[in-house]
Amino acid sequence: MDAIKPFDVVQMNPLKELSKPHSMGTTIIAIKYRDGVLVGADSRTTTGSYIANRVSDKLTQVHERIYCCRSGSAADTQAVADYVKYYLSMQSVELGELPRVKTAANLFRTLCYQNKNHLMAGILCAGWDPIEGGQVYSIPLGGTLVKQPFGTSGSGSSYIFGYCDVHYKDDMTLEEAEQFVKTALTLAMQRDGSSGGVVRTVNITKDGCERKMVPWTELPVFFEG
Amino acid sequence: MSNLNEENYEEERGGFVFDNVTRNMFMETKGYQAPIAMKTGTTIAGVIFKGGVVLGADTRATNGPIVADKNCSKIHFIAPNVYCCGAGTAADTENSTALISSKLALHRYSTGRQTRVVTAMTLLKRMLFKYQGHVSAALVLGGVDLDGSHLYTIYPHGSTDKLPFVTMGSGSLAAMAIFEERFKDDMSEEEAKSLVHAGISAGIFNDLGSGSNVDLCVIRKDSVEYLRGYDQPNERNYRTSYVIPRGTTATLSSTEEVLSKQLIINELDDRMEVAP
Amino acid sequence: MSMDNFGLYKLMHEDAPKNNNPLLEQPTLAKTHTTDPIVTGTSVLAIKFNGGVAIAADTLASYGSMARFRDIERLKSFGKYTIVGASGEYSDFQYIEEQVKQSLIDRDYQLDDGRSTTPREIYQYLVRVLYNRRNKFDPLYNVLVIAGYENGKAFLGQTDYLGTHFEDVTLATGYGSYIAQPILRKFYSEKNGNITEQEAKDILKKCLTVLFYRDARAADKVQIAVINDQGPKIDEPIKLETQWTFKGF
Amino acid sequence: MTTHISPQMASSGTQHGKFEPYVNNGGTTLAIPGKDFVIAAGDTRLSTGYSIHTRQSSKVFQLTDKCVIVTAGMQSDASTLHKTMHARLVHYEHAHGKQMSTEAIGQMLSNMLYGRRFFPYYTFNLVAGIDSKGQGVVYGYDAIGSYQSVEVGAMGTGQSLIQPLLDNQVAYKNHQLVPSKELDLERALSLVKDSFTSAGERDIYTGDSVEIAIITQEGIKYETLQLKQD
Amino acid sequence: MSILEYNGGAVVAMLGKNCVAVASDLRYGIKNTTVGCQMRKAYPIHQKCLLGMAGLATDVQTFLEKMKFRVNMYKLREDRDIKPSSFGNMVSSALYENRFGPMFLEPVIAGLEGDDNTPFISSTDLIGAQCFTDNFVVVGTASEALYGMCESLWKPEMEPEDLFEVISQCLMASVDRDCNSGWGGIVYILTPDKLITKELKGRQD
Amino acid sequence: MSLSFLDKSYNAFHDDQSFEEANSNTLTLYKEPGLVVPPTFNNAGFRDQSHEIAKKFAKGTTTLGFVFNKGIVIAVDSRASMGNYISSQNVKKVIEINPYLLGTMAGGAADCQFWERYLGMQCRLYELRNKRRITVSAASKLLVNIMYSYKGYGLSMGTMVAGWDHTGPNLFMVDNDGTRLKGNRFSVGSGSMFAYGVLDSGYRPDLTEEQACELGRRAIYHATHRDSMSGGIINVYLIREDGWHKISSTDMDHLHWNYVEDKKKEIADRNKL
Repeated sequence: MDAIKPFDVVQMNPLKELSKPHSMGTTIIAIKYRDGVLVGADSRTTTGSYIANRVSDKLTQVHERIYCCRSGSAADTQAVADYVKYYLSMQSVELGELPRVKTAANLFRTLCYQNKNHLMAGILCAGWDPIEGGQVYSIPLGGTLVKQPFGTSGSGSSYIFGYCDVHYKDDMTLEEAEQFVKTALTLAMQRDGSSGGVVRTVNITKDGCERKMVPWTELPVFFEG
Repeated sequence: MSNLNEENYEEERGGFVFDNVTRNMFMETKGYQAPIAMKTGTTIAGVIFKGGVVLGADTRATNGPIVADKNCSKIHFIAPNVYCCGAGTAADTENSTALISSKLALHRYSTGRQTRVVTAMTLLKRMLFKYQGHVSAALVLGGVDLDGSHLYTIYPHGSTDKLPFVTMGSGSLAAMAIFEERFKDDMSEEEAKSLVHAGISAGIFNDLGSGSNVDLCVIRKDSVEYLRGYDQPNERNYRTSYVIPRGTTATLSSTEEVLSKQLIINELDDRMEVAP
Repeated sequence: MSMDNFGLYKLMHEDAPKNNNPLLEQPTLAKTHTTDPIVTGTSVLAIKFNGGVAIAADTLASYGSMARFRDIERLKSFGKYTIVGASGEYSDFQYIEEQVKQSLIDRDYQLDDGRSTTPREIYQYLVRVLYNRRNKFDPLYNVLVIAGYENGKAFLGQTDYLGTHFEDVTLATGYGSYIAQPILRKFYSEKNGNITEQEAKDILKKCLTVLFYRDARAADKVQIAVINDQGPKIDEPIKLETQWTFKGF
Repeated sequence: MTTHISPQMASSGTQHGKFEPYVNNGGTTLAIPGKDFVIAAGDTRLSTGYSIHTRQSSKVFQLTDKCVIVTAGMQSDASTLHKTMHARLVHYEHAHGKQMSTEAIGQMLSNMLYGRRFFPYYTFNLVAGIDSKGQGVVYGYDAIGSYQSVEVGAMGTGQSLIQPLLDNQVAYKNHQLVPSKELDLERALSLVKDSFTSAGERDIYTGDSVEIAIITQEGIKYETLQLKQD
Repeated sequence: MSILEYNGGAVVAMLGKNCVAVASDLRYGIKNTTVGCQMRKAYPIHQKCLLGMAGLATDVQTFLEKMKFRVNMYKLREDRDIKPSSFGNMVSSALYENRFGPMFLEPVIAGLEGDDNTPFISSTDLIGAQCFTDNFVVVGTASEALYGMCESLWKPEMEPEDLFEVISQCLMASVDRDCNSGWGGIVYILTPDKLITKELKGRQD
Repeated sequence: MSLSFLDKSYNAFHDDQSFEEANSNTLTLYKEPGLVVPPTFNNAGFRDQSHEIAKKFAKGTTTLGFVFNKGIVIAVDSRASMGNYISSQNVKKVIEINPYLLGTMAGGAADCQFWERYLGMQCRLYELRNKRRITVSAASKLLVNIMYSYKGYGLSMGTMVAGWDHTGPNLFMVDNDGTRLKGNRFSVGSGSMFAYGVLDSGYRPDLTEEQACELGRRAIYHATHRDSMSGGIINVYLIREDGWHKISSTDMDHLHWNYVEDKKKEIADRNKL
């Protein structure tokens, strides 16, 4: 996420970097599968190239069956997620029903678009609602809103678009989706210095949400040269 | 005109004043650098143990390469069960913690309940986010409430992390190295104290922005122990005693003003009463 | 290449007039010497023990933030008594290695006195090389750690791309100087310098683990090397064991 | 979300070609001449920014049997300067069959520093020795070779902390009642130690230990005093 | 050039045995030109409290008036003089109000508080971060020199006469190594029963 | 010191200016001393980079010289400063080139010291070659030629070359831009404006030697009082036909209190009348 200054690699002055905004050079992914959606993220938060948090949680619940995956500035995305969470809970109280994923995604889009000069936020909004079932929305920098069968974002995502394009298929089973997400994230984490740590996933279906964590040590192994 | 109602005076309004901003920017364009404010270079840290939280800090404040304060206190009171270590610009850490502390006191008055750590965290992060990093306070917030022990870091831009062991400030890498090497789940209080002590010491001895003494603060379920000057490993070890005889300094004039003997009424304590 | 940031062009051509200042300040097109590091390695760590020196580094060379080459050697033996570890630009390290090795071969061939270049000689030589390149505004972007054992004496020294050089009992470059050095210094003083080879290797491994946790350019595949009276011995790369399951994580 | 794959993009934050050849490695040096002795001292901390490279890097370099140089500033320049001086002094000794006098060393250093007028050695030097009359003498230099003999000299990051104290306690400036102006070795030594402990209290770059060279007609003795490690 | 060096000036405050002292130089300059040499930089706030300030003269004067106003308001409201430590807090928060457009000055506060006249000193930076010590505080263009001097010469439990000598020597030695302060000095010594003011004979260059 | 294998491949990999410098331990006499110019030297760019260091070169001064009927008076202060820190209060700012020639120092101390020392050497060589003393005009021309050849390199020097030769008293001002001016009254340095005020108001060609020296001293005194970068000891030199003489070396502070006393006396006397 943050551009590294190669000069600092040699000069190695992390103290200068520590005062920079705290950002997540991230890999996040969300995929719609047969029974709902599966979201996943790595867990590395960096300031410069110092890892400020190696087990951060970039999957934030904004309503019972809606999650967002955050990438970009940690402060900005946390604040935006807080706002959306607040609006969604107000809305669901007023309407007495589960909010739609599209509503959540629209809230993200509105906030990101209207404050695009101040925010550094790339968000995937995914979840399940009774009307449309599982859905994945991508809101990249700038505030475009696109509905996708699967979405990936963050600095590590560019390493895995190819993998995803090859291996994605419609209507996967949970096992297939889990395998897909885990493999994609692992590939990104192995190549992107700004992504790493553990893989966190949340499986969202009509029955609820289930969190999983796969530590670095248990990730699949690929070519390492 | 004789109205002394304070509302009429700008001094009493509170909040930031931006009167000098334009002038200062103008002066900067004329080549006069704005001076630097006092920083706490700082190593601050916190660890969760079985029955609570241990916070720790060094005690050096610097102004550029000069030590401005050898024994400043960087662990600030937030609530009786919540304390907060501050790194960054000294004035910012002191004032933002004091502000949130007083807000929480009012909150306690109105609810009659113990402050929750997450409330303190949320107030701090919202305030810092609002100022977009210009209020330069990097905080380690720790406390025990009805949900158990909590430990947060809050960055100047308003992002937060919740972790079992955290460090901040220029010495944070040194302290984190020690924590990563030695942290265990469910430590005893003594183990936690010794771990934080080792982490802060690593900052003091390896980071030039940190120095002097180790302060600790242990927060348990129903008690707090603030250990100011827990370890003082940097006492001065050599001193020459200079004698300057009276009359050494040449003076041009000398006047003495005898102070009037005032009837001193036993003064009240100046501190404002705050909730326990 | 890029614009002549330092107004080099005129000075590089001897016929250019040297005393007309306005011309000197005109930007002109010419090759600049300075390039930024591209393929970089992160920390190198080292510690002295009883009868030798242990030195360690991971096997990653990054390309910006990308983990480009994940199986390269950043520790090299230079002659009979020395191991050199490098952080920073990898191509510069390869150049240094080539030059020094050539010189070593030449020297041993020419003198044929059965004596090999000592670690301190190599250290001083590298210091001069890096300092002289700095003087040309064309630095070798490396921080080098030189570990050696010769004639019953352990040697451990470091030099950077400005020529700053020093010897110590524990050394760490890059992020290691912030993260590993506190651990190493504490360990060394607690042990009073009385460290076995195994202890030295273990503490280096621990430091590399912490670096992997906290340095976004570090990897968990590492090499540990030891130099003692048996000469240099660089182990095969190993995987670090890591811990990701504390309660609060 | 932007990603940086090419190093060109990754380096977009860096100005190309901005290589900074100088660094201040911190530390304080001090020299006091007496009637028949001279003391030169330097702390042993070597640092850049907020990190300590090593706690045992010497700033004192012996030039002849009765002359040392202490250097603050950038370590690699200092070391190069010391080595070059050493080479010249050895050359001189071989050519002339005697060691160079302290006065001549003083002038030689000035010329060497000025020789790099347009790419200066980032060093702040004090040459301390016994002169040809047998008296202690200290020469203070700026980075490009301006020099003069000084009553007391301090250089480096702690200079402005120490120098006024020496003005006050060696030169007795602003004293109406001046005690004996004669400075004996014992008092000079205690002043040096106190100066460094004082500077170590307030200057973050001064610390670890101070190396003191005491030069008399008989030769050079070294002493060390521990300072704070923080 | 830093704005704090525009007018120049140095102030130091020290603790003694039941007494405090504040000393300042007398120069008023504009950049490198000395315009006046009678500018005292320490001001009695009331009988038991002194405020010293170094920095940009326009801000020093403005801020002094503001503080006088607030102290007067305090006295009107409370019918007593403000304690030096409370005054320190008042100064600190007044400076922090200007966090994003600071007053370019650094104050020191010295005084005696309570029935037993406990000596108190503190200083703040330009945005009001307070620093409390039990020995000395320094501000101004000669602050590095003052730190060095005070670290060496200050000792605990000094009588007013000795405190005077020490603070004077510290000030004079320091300003003699600083271009932008000096031209004589002034020392205030506050004891429980009197305020002694002495003007120092200092170098005029 | 160097390794033997170093010589073998003494190529681009390790040639060093500092080693070359070590090998040539004498300066070539008929040429200017060789100064090392960094590979990237450029006045603007390089000065930006090393401005931290440049700040530390000693600077700040008041010097003056004037010609009157009986000779030339040179008066200078003695302060050296680095930024706002006073690095010395007793710098010798008059350089005694030979018994008939004086140079003053303003600007970069090292530049003045080095080149005026070098000028002394050249003047002596001139004497040896030509069996007569160099004229002030020629000496100053030698100096200005060097300054002009280094123009744009960032040397900092404002100097007066004063002396007595067969044409009588001569005073020249030379600076780092390559300016060379002949004149009767000069003042150079940060405090020169103050010195000029006193000098111009008190100057007459028919001053006695004593009056002339006092005028010079007084002018420098007022400059040291007002200019924060000048101060310390005031040195006064007088150049007559028989060469220069050092007249006085007075601490500015003593002068000040003496002048204050004088003024008090003067007022008291006037009040008596």
